[in-house]
Amino acid sequence: MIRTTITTEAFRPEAELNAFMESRGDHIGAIASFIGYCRTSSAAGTVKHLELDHYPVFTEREVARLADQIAERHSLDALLVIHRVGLIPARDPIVLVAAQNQHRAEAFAAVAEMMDYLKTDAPFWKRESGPDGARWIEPTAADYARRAEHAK
Amino acid sequence: MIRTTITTEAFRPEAELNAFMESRGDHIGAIASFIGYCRTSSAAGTVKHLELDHYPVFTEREVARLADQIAERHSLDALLVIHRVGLIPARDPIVLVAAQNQHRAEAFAAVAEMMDYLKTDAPFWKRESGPDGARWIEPTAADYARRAEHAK
Amino acid sequence: MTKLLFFGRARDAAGCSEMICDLPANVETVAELRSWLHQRDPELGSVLMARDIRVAADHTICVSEATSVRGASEIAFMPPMSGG
Amino acid sequence: MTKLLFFGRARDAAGCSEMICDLPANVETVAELRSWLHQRDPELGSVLMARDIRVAADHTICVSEATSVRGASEIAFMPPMSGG
Repeated sequence: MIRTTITTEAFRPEAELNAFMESRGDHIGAIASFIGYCRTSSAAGTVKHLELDHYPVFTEREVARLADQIAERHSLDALLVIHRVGLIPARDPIVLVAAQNQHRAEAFAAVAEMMDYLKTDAPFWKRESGPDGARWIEPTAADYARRAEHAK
Repeated sequence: MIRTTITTEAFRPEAELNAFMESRGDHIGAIASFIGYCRTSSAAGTVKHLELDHYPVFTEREVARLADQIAERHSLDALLVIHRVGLIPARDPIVLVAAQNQHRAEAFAAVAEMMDYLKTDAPFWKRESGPDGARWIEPTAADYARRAEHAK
Repeated sequence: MTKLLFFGRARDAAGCSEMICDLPANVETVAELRSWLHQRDPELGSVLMARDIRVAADHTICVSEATSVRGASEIAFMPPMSGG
Repeated sequence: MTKLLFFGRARDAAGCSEMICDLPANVETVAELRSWLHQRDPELGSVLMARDIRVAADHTICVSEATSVRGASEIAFMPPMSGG
């Protein structure tokens, strides 16, 4: 099962992961997961909050399309993607990705690839606000390099 | 903080992960994790349970040593490794690995490497029991190949 | 009438997230749309001329500057994306 | 007295997980230990002769067949390890 959610609401990765674990079939040997949090500081200094813009309908469709591609490429039994948008206070979770497969290699690869796609290919725009104002965060060269390693 | 536990008791990865998430510092941007389960079937057929042998004291020391190496190599803020031993019924969790870092790449790499080490370098011996009897599971060529990719 | 949408730093430059315009008949391609906006508002236009700001017409990313945007009801200006 | 420990398929071959032995004076190295066990019990010995079964003396893995096990109080026979 593939589930992708774009939400302006705070979410609890613990609860989501628990449900994802519970839902697994008997043949599942591996669950890999990743949680991304809003840090309280970045290269640019203190962060009070992030603001994540998205393009309603288009963003949902693109994230679902990327998730389908990755689930198929890695023969996943289940893939969960939750991405928060809007105003995100420091320390809050931003994104959760989790994958189920019989074997670990596919589960790991799927989660890492989904994150790499989200960083560079999914229609989100991220602005960091601190005491010195706000600035847009765009992908780094390292983000693009990691993304380029995956098959199209 | 690095915590490694070898236990004959069943454990709840949900609860362990929750506590691990709660414990994170404000600068943590990434938590990657992996859970390995005892599958109800394998290449050899139906699995009733696994039996994991370990070498008391030596196994604990080796797992702690590998965890230290990986935490240092990837500048982790925290690394959690829980590995069950003894008789493990099908569907039960066997292993949980989770890592915290400011950034995702290091967290992912640490969890994947720790799992690769556990598969080939940590003193565990695994026997699968099904209706046709029991057989020892030793690392596959793919396991050794993945292991070889990591720096010593 | 065409709705223009601005995201990320394009939104800052536009000072708004959307704008309803009547595109003139001679605006056919992505390149022409950028030029037209640049004439109307040099400050916004100079941001939107950057090729790293991609254009999507009715939810489809325009593959080149020569792609037609004619007849689109919604055109989005999208700087480099970054989620996660 | 030396305690020998057997893991994985070495345990199956030994039929027990540990054994207390008096190693004779001429058993000095890993290779000599394997040979001695092979003489005593050809079935167990033939399993333990396999080089993919590593030997640890007092919690230290013996790096070669020529490594001394003399004086060790605990010697473990460890087939390829596999956790996770």
